[in-house]
Order: sequence, then structure tokens, then C-alpha cells
Amino acid sequence: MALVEIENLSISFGGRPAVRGLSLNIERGDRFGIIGESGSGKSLTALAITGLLPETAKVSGQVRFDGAPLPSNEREMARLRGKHIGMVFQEPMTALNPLMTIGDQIGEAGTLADIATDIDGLLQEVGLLPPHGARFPHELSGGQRQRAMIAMALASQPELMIADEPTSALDAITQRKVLDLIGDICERRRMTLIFISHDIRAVAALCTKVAVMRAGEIVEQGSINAVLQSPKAEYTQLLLAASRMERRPRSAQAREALLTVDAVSRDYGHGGFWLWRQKPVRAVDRVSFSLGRGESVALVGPSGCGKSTLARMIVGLDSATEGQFRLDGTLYHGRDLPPLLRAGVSLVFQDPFSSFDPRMTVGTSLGEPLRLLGQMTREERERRLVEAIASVGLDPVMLSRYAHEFSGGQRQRLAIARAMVTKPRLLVLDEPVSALDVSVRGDVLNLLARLQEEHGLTYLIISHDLDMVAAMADRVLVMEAGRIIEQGRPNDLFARPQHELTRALMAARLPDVV
Amino acid sequence: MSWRHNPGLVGGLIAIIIFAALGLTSLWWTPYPIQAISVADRFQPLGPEHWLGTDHLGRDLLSMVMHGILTSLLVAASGVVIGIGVGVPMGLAAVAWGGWVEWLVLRLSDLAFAFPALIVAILIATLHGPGELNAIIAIGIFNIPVFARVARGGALAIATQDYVAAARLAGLGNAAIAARHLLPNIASLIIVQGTIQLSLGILAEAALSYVGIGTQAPETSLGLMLRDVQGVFLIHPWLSVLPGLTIVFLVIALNIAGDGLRDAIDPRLRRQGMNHGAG
Amino acid sequence: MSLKTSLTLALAGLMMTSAAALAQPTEIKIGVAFEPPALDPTAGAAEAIDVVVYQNVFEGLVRIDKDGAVQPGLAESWTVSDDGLNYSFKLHDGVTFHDGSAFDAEDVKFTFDRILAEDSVNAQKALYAPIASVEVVDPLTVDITLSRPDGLFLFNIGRGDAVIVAPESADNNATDPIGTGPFAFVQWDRGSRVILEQYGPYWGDKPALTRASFVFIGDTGAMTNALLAGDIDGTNNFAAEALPVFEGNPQFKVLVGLTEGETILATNNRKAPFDNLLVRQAMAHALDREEIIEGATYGYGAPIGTHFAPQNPDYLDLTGTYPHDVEKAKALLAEAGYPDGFSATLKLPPVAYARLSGQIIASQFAEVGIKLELVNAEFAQWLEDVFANKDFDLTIISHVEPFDIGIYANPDYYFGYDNPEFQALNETLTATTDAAERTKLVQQMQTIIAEDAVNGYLFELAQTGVWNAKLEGMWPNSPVEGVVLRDIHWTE
Amino acid sequence: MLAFLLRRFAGFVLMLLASAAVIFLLLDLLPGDPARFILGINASPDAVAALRLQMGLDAPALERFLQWLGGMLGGDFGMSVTQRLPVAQLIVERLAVTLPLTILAMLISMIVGLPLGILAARRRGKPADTALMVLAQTGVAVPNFWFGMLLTLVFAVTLRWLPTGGFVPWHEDWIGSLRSLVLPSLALALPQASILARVMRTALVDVMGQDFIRTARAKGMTMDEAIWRHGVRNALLPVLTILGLQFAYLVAGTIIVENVFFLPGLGRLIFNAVTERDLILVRGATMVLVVVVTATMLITDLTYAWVDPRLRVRA
Repeated sequence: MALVEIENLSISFGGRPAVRGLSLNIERGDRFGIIGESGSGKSLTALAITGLLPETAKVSGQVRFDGAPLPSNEREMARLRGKHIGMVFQEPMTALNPLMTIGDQIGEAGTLADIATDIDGLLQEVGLLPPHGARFPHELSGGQRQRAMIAMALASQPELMIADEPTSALDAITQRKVLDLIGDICERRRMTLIFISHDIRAVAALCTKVAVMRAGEIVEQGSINAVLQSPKAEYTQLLLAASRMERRPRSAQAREALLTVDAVSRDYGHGGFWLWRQKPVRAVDRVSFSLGRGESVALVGPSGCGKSTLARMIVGLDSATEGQFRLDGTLYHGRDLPPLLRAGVSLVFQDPFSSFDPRMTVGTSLGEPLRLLGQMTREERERRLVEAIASVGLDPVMLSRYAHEFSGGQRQRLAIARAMVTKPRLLVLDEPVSALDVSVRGDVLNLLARLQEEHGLTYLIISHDLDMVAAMADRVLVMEAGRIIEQGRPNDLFARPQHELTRALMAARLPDVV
Repeated sequence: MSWRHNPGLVGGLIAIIIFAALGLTSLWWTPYPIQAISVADRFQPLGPEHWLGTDHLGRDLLSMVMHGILTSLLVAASGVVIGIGVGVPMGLAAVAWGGWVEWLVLRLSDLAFAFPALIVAILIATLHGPGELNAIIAIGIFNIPVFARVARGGALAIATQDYVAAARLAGLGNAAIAARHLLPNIASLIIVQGTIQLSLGILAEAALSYVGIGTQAPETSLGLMLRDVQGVFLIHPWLSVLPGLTIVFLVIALNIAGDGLRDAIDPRLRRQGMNHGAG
Repeated sequence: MSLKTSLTLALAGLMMTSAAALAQPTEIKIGVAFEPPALDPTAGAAEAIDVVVYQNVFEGLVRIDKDGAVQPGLAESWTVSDDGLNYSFKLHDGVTFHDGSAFDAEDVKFTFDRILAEDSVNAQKALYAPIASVEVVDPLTVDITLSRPDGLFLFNIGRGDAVIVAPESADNNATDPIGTGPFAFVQWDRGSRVILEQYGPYWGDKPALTRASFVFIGDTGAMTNALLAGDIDGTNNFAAEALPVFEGNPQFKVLVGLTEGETILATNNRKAPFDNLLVRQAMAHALDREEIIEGATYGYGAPIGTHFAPQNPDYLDLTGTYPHDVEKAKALLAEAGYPDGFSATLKLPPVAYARLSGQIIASQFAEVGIKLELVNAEFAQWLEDVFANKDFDLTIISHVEPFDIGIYANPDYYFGYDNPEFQALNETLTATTDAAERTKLVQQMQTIIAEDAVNGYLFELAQTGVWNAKLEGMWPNSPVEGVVLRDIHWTE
Repeated sequence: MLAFLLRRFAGFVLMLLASAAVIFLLLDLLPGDPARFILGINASPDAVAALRLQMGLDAPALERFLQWLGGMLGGDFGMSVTQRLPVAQLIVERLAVTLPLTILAMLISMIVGLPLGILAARRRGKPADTALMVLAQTGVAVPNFWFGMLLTLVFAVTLRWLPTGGFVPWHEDWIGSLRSLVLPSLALALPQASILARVMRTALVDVMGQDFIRTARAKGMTMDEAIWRHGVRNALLPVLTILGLQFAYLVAGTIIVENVFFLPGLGRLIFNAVTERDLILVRGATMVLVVVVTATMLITDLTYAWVDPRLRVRA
């Protein structure tokens, strides 16, 4: 008998269906992956199993756990969850009560399931130390918090663990470690796992079975090998294709330098009165490198390594404490970048949702950087906007619309259009595709490659996605704790990583799906 | 944000419009001139001649209430205008410039918070003599730090958005960023806070006039009407009940409209927030 | 649930326990509108001081009775020389201050020397200016010599400003008043009440009351509630507007009398257009006294046509001098050169009768074309503007000093009336002691200022007391400021 | 933590200094002569001049400011010119009414407001919620002096359960003192309770939407258990800020209710002192009020840091 049986499940909100006629069996011992993009209904399905759907949801169909239909009584349902199901959520910061220690929160889970909890033991099982139990969530790192969440889920010794995007808020190295931890624990405790993710490679690495969801329906399900090796549904094929990045052939000839970074450092003083001022934190530490014209250079490193700070200084949003930059022969320190040179440097932000002012039309937003070029006639301005939006493959009529009318992929194209409107020579790309659904990432990367070719652009790509870096970059700089610790051509570097961090990054890479 | 889904906003707004219309009409027309005193006609009951009766000086109560609503709304609104006019630029400047500007704005608003509004009103009343202007200034001063904080809080959240960074990249200065990006995006917050402060202002005006340092005769306001007849409360309770209930309904209408506005605006903000952590 | 129940019980208990604290038949709680700033009547003008202490805690050589007549006080008798310049007072024997110290002639001399001293802060110092010397003849005899005859001298030394204080305690009287009266000061809960208790060794007749509290209630509504709920037993002057609450109620009695307060529309005679007699006459015709009295005092005030108390036997009814006549007023204005009227400000102190009269007068003046802008001021501000700087057009105030027609002889007084004829009459009057002669002079003076329409004469302020029906002995009129407890007692 | 405390305290002292300067400047600008006020309309100029001298009104401003500051440090607020008593004593007497009144009103508003807010949040969108929020809307909208009048009419005039006003000193009859504070604190508490109920509801509704409540439910709690064990404490954080503001507001806001119930509180003391131009008393009392308000803010901040571990480490 299957542990979880879902029969013809439909969920809708205010008449709008979110999950439609979904049926699914999860056997004991399965590691069941559910793949889908945002809004596909995969998380709602998991919530339906645990009876945690929002009150406003309308549900039909049936869910059986261990052969019995889910109890309708709230208290019984709650106790069932507590005893038999452990859950791990995406964002461990908000999923933990900020006012309670980790140990108390784990202990509470045990108490609710009437199990004497060995908190220290659980902490050790998930790779934490007993002293961590006395800490509050904000005193732990993201990875540690997610481990604490897992410990909490294990406290009731559940038969089923549901992990909902447990790693997408974590950086690459931690992500891999947490995935491995979940895999190990399920193995050891013979726990059934439902793993929900948008990352097909994470599912491939962890699961034995998989269901692919799209727009509230399952388009394909089966054993992981069967689905991945011979995908039947078109959508599955698309997902698989998008997860493989083709390496673009690049010529690697020596080029004249466009931007030189010369021993740049950035210190942050922590605010406060002069008497209580704390020792400054050095975010970027004497970094030097240069970018050749037409070159694509990637800056990789774990979060907090200083790569974003460096990018912000290069584009003129922040100033260096020491050292200087030289762009096309002109010296600057950051914010003092003169307007005309600013026009030659653009930044594409990671999050396409927050990079447009919701109160402005796309045209106004796109036209904003044009002021850097001085006075301009209306016609000239109009021409530039049309040119820019056309160059990213969008229709100029969209200029009069507002950003919220566009999808994530379209917005990122618009962001690129805004970056292109001043005809810059250097584009800084801050995680240009990581906030996008997998299926559109490839398009955006293709667009970037095309633009580079057409306009002879120089790219500085900030990323932690080694596959993307390998596909796009001529040269890779690896950063840790404010310093560049290693650099080289991607193939060389990935084949023979010298530095410990680089090796860790390589190790954390999920295997390619065949 | 359909109107049908927000009956509070609609009802509140309609009520406010009716109140405001009554008040504004009193500028051109009231059933009787409010300064026409006719002691012989005092304490008339409700009737065809005086729909809501007359007060202790024989003035027509309907006319008084109409004009009182106008005064109360004007005083409260002027206080809000002062609060927004000074507070919002302060809050925006704190965010756009940061550093010592922010420190100064925060300390100034702390200082203003430290002085209870009523005490400020009493002191101003002794400086300038009691009157509407005094009530407006006192309420305005009280509003400044409120709006400064709301503006700063809202703008802080906006300032971390990438489009603000994009604007900086486009060469916009602090003032331009505050005006083009911060202000329009906190406008809804300010409007919501404005309705709240408006209703507080009406209560404050009533309280100030009640202790005798607000509106002065021969002008009239709802608070002054309450003060004038407090001695005859037991004999002619209607004279207290009428302005009292008018205040209650006016404030409720404003609060309901404010809540409705917040509900209308909030989901959008919340959706934005959710999109943020898109997963 | 149980918490709620026990809370309710606790609250109910709290409410019940002292509901039975009924007033003893020898105790009284009197509500008064204003709290005195201090309790020394010789160093402040506030009426609230006299309300609490005059003739209760402090006594003068003579005392004013409820009809305004002079009666023996600490002086059991006195003689006056024929020229009216020498007064010899025989003092009561066996009088002690509340601190136990004895009262004698030295205290009298100290009191008057203190009033007249260079650094004196007595508000009515000018009244005692005629005193040339105070001599102690023996411990029970004092001679006072005047520099000029003063017809009002005896009345003046009976006022609160001239109560006898002791040198040992005078400096502390503001907070811890020590006098010779039938009641001794017990405590002052600031902001709340003053408590007096019968002084055992009092030299005169024992009062019926053993204990009296003056409770300060500024708000008319609150005062009404306190009376209805029995929290206070009475008040000497209650807002007329709320009197109907008590008028039909057998548990209460309403005492209607008059004060010494002539309420006038004070006019700045120095300033154009008010320096023009025609304008002042026009204003007098524009006033409708009946409506003002009805509107501002609910009919309790008495109309006056001059600056004199109607209850005084020497009063002359001059209300018909300038009867209410809008057409006449307009004609006079036109004749004065203001056919379209003019604009002026009316500065109002923070008292109900002034604020109400002001509104009504503004409405009445509007009919003849005079546009008044009402300016409400606080007391300190008003005193500064009107009295110190004489910066005003019109104002409304009640002159509560008894027999104060003499202020019209002072050209520097705030309303700036300068009439040599009147000034000469006043000289004569002060020097005259013969009653009939005085009456003639005073009536002449009344007529002059009435015809000159120096100020708008509105009404004599009423005193409307509300008391428990079982109380007797309260003064209906108020010839001097004060709530005299001496005769008040409970019946039954 | 120590650095945090020190920094907050330094800010507190700085704020008080700035406030003192503002108060002093403001009051020096007030027109109206206190000496003349005391002596009344018929006083001679001599007497007024003599009293001015006696009250020390003629010294230079800076000297008087420094003297005042120095005096306050030693607990000496000067002498009231009208009442001729130490200002400190007068203020302490009034605080004995205002502070208990404020605290009582706060307690009532918390006891009433918070549970109702929780209830409304739990029944969100249901009739109980709607009814409670309509009640809260009305409560906020009723002017408290007006409500006080109605309360007196019912409980004091008609039922005679409680006094109409006035205050019995604590040392005489503390039950009587409490009785005289019941109606005024109810009048004060109504709008505050309504505000608290609304804030509590909003805060709890926000918290209910947060991930950790879902986590708690995933652990095996019902919604009510999750709200009770995890939600309320988190929701109390924003409520705490409001409580601080309310206390500050109440301390000064009592003045109007003090008028209705003729209570000898600090607000009325200031109000009367201003009309009497007793500037020494006004500035002393205003300063105390500012100290109370600022101290409340400080305490709120510190409590916040104590309740919320996230703020504890930051310093």
C-alpha cells in the first residue's frame, strides 16, 4: 500500500484553479521529486498532503495517508502531521520563530509527537554542534538554519519528509551539502521523501521517482531514469534542454585593456556614535585585475565574498576606500565616475522584479540613463528607445506599458535594453539569470551572447553558477573574503582547481543530467 | 482592486464626501447665518423651522454643524498638510542623503515626539492667543514627525530596490531620486497615513476647542459646540449629542476609508514582496 | 472566566465601600470654580483667595456683613474725629491666632505698615494710601490717622486685603494661612480642595459647622454632576445656564442675588472713533441690554445704566438714557461721520459672561454697521494688553470692586476717561462724610458718566448659588468677595 | 549589550538637554507679565515692579537657564511664583494622580484590547471579527471627554456607585483614591483599548501569515496552538511600540479628562500655570513631562531589545 495516495486533487483560489485533477501515489521508501516552475502548483500539492493549505483554498479530491483519508478534525490532522510527517521549507530564516532558541524549537516538535527528544543527538545528526541549540535563528548562517529545520523535522521520527525547495535560498556549496544531508538521512532512517524543486539536477541527484508539474497538472511521472533519459512530454524535454548549457566557442586572443582595477579596497564602518564606532569590516581587499575589450570575465565566489561590492564600485554606485579604477584611460574611485563615462558602463540587476519602478512606464525607465548623454531631441530619444527595445527582441509598443505587465524573462530583457540604451562598452551582469525560471534562462543568455557579438561588448559576469560561467566566460576570477584567490580560463580552472574554495565549488556542482 | 471588493472604502469615501459637501456648502449657504444671534429663539427643539433646533444663543444647529464640520475638517486637513509638507521631505531627505541628515531628522522627530501635542498647543495658545491657527500649528507640529517616520520607513524599503540603484547609475542626484522614485512609491502610504492623521486631527481639534484653546467664537467647530453647551448637558442633551455624534461619525468614516485604502494598497505591496522571494 | 468574575466582584466592592460616606450634619463641602493660586488675601487679587479665607480664616478690624454694612470685627468699637482724619479702634481681648500666639495692637500696626511699605505686593495698596500713620496706644487700642478724609475708609479696612496678620506667620500665609477667624486652615490638596476646621479657642460666637472643604471644580458640567451626586453640598456661584437643572428640584435651593460686579463694554476713550461722544452714544443706542442679559446670564443679571451697583441705596436708574434704538444709532453714526459704520476689535477675557456678551454685542452692533472682530485672550495676556498697554478698542469686563466709581476720576485708567468736572466731584466726595451729601454727589457722578456714555453699561453680575435644601445661612448677595461660613448651618 | 545601553542612555541625556533648551526658549517668548497677573487689574505699577524683583524676572536669560539646569540636577526646580511652594513638591503631588491614572488606563486598555484583538484576528473575516472591529472603530472615534461625561452621568449621577470626580489623597483613603480613578481611567482607556485591539489584530494577522506559524503547524500544532505559542509573542513586538506611544500620549492627554473629573493631575497643573504665567512652574512641569515621555521611549526601546534577541546582539 502506498504511503501517500492522491486522487483527483483540485485546489482553487477564488475560482482560479491552481491544481487540477492531480493523482499521485508515493510508496514507502520512495524519494519522490516534484519538479515545476513557480506557480505550477507543486508546493500547494505538498501543503494539501499535510493539511496546511490556506483557509481560502477550495479543495476537492482525496488524499490518503497510510491508507486512511486525512482527518477533517483540525486537531487530529495537526497530530497526524506532528507524528508522521516532517517538513522542511524554503526560507529557513522566516520559517523559524525568531524569538525562540533552536533547541527549544526542536524540543517542542518532539514534545508534540510525545517523543523524548535527544536535541544534542539530532543537532549532531544534521551536522550541527550541541551549543547551537542555545542560539537564536538569527545567530546561525543560512545553511545552519536549514540544518536546524531538518533536525526539527526529524524530532518526531516521521515516516515522511517533505522538503519544499529546501536549498534554493542557499549558496551553491551549502546547497549541495544540505541536499547530501537530506539524502543521507532518508537513507539511514528509511524515510520516504517528497522533494519539491525547480532544479531538475537537484531532483536527479536525490530522487528515485519524479513527477513534472506544469500549470497545476502533472505532465509526466515515473522513475527518475525513465523520465530523464526518455522524456515523453514536450515540457520535460524543454526543461532538460534548458538545464544543459552549451559552451560558446570564444577566441582567446590578448586584448587591449578597457578597465583596470588597481589594488581596490572597500571598508565598511558599522554606524554609531564616534565613541562606539566598531572596527571597520573590509569587504573588498586590494583587488587588482583588468578587462580586455570584448572580453567576458566571470567573478565567482560564495555569497558575502565581496563580488557584488566590487561590481557596485565599478559601475559607480559606491566608492573605493583605497585604490582606483581606470576606464578607457580615465581614473576614478567609484561614485566620481563622470557622466559621459557612466554612459559607457551599465549594470544588469539580478532581480528583474525590483529593477523597474512600478510607477513608471517602461519607456520612462529605459530613457532615464539617456540624461547621461546630455541634451537630446525628442526624436533622437525616441529612436534610441526603439532601437534598444528592438535589440532585445521586444516590440516598441511595449514602451508605454508598465513593468508589472511583463513576465520575468521579458523584464530581464527590458533590463538589458535599459543597459544598452546608452550604447555602453562595458556591461556588468549581476547574476543575470538566477532569478528566472529555468526555461527562459537559455534565451536570455543567448540574447546576451548575440549582443556581445553585435556591439563588441565587454562583460563582467557576477555569478555563483559555474555552468553558466563556463558557458559564457573567457576568463574566471574566484573571490573569497574580499580577495581574488585564483583565476584562469574556465576549462583549465575547472579541470584543475588550485585553491580550496575553487575545489569546493567544483565539488558542489550537481552532476549534469544526461 | 475592484470597488466591489472594498465596501469599506466606498462607504467611507461616500460618507466623507457627504460630510465635506455639507461643510463646503456652508461657505456659500447655510439655512441661517451662523453669527446671527437671536436669544429669543434659543433652545428650540427639532422642527420645520430649525431642522436640528437651536443652541443657547438661538443659532440654527444645522447651520452650526455644517460650519463646524468645515472648520474641523479644515483644521485637521491643514494640520495634515503641514505634516506632509514638512515631514515627508524630511523623511525622504533622511533616506536619500543618509548620514548626518538622517541622524538630524531622526533626532528632530524624537524631539518633537518628546513634547506632548497638548502641551505644545497650550504653549502656542499663550504665544499667539487661542484660535484655529493655533490648533492647526499644534496639530501640524504633532504630525510632522509622524509623516517623517512614515516617509522614511517607506522610502527605506524603496531605496533598496534595484530601480533606485538604476536611477543612480543613470546619473540622478539625491533630490531627483527622492522626487522621481521615492516619493511616487510612498505616495499611497502617505495617503493612508493622511486619512489616519486627519481623523486624529478632528479629535485633537475637538479636544483643543473643548479646553478652550482651539477654535473661538464667533467661528464654530464641533469641539467648540461641545464646549459651549457642556453646562446644559443635563437640560438639553441634544446640544451635546449632535456635535458629539457628528464627530464620531466623521472619524469613523475617515478611519473606514483609511482602512479601505490600506486594504486596497496592501495586497499590491504584498504581492510585490512575494515576487521578491520568487520560488 | 474565573478571573473575570473575581475582577467584577472586586470592582463592585470598590464601588460600594464608601458610597455610604454621607456628609455629617456639621460638615460642608462647597464647590468653587477657581482654585486660589495662594491663600494670602493681602498679597494677591484673585477672588478665589477671598472665597476660601475671607472671614473664615482671616478677619479684619471690621467686617462687612451680608448687606454690605460695616460691623465690628477684631475691633469691638471705634471713634472717629470730627474732621474724619482720626480713627481710634478698641480691640477685642483674648483673641489668638491659630498658631496660638496672641493678637494685639502690634499686629494691627504690622499689618498696615506691611500694606503701605515700599516693597508691598498688596493688590489694593492704593485704597490705603490715605493712611498717614498707625499708632499703638496700648495693646488693645490702635489709632489710625488719615492724610485726607475718606468716606470709604471703614469699608476698605473690612476687605480681605486688610485682614490682620501676625508678623511671625505673615510670610507663610500664602501656603499656610494663619489668622484669627473661626476656622483654621487644615490642609490644601493642590488642584483638588482646601480643608478648614473650626478653631476651638475662637473669640466670638462658635459657628455651626465644624469642618468645611472647598472643592475646586472648573467645569460647569462637572459641577452639576457633583451637586446632583451629592459630592458637594453647594456652590456660591453657579453658571446660570445650568440652573434649570436645580430649579424644580426640592433637594436643592437656588439663591439668586447680585454681586458688586458692574459688567461694562469698556471703551478706549483715547482712541478714535471712541473719543467721539456721538459714536459712544450710537453704540449705547445699539446695545439691547435685555437680549444681552437673557443670552449671557439667562436673565439673572440686573440692567445698569451707569457704573453703580443697583442694590446700593444711592443707585440711580439711568438705563433709559440711551434706549435700544437701531435707527437712532445709525443716525448718530452718520452724524459722527461714519455713515457706513466702522470696524473695531473686541478683546474678551476668558470668562463666560464676557465671551457670551461679546458674541451678542457683535451681532447687535452689526445691525448698525459696526463690525466687531472678536479677539479671545487669556487672562494674563488680556491684562497685559488692556490694563498695562491700553492696547484695545473695546473689551468686556465686570468691575467687582465695591463702590468703585472713583476709577473714572483717573485719566490714566485703562479706558482713558478724562473729565475735570468729574474729577473735581470725586475730590469732594472723598472728603465728604455726610451721608445725604454723599448721595447727592454720587448720583451726580453716575449721571455724568452715563450721559457721556464712557463705557457701554450692561448689567450687574448676578450671584446664583445652588445649595442643598437643608442648608441655611448663606449670603444671597456678595457685597464683598468671599463665602462666609459663619452663619451656614444644616437644618433638622 | 553594554555599548547599546550606553549609546541609548547618551541619546536620552542629549534629548533631555535639547528639550530643556527648547522649553526655556519658548517660555521666555511668552507675552504677559506674571506679576501683573497675580496682583490683578487694580494693582499699582509699584507693586507690580516690586513683585517682579522678588520673583527674579529681571536677570539675564542665559544666567537663568544655567541656574535652572543646575538646580534641576540637584532636584531643585525652583519656587512657584504664584503658589510659593517648591515646584518639585507640586509636581510630585500631581504625579501621584497622573501616573496611577495613566497606569490604570493602560492596564484596562491592555486587559480589554489585547484579548479582543487576538480574538478578532483568530476569527478574521467572520461576524465576530466584524463586530469587534466596528466596536473598535467607534471606540477610537468617541472623544474621551465626551465619553467621560456619559460615564459620569450613568455611574456617578444616576447610579451613584462612584464619585463624579475629585480625588482623595492616597495616604488618607487609598480605596477612595482608587474609586475616584475608576471612571477617568475608563474614559481614557476606551480609545486606547480600541487602538490596541486593532493593532493587535493587524499584528497577529501579519504573524499568522508568516512561515514560522506554518512550521509550528507542521510540527503538529493546530492553528490556535500555533498562534498561542508562537504568534502572540511575535505579534506583541509591534504592540509594544504602540504601548510606549500610548503611555506618552496618556501622561499628557489626561489633562482633558482631568478637567471633566476635576482631578488634580499634572496636565491641569501645567494648564493653570500657563494661564497664571507661573513660568517657573510651567517649565519645571513641562520638563518632567518630557522626561517621563522620553524615559518611556527609552524603556520601550530597551524592552524591545530584551524581548527580541535580534536586537540584543546588534550593539
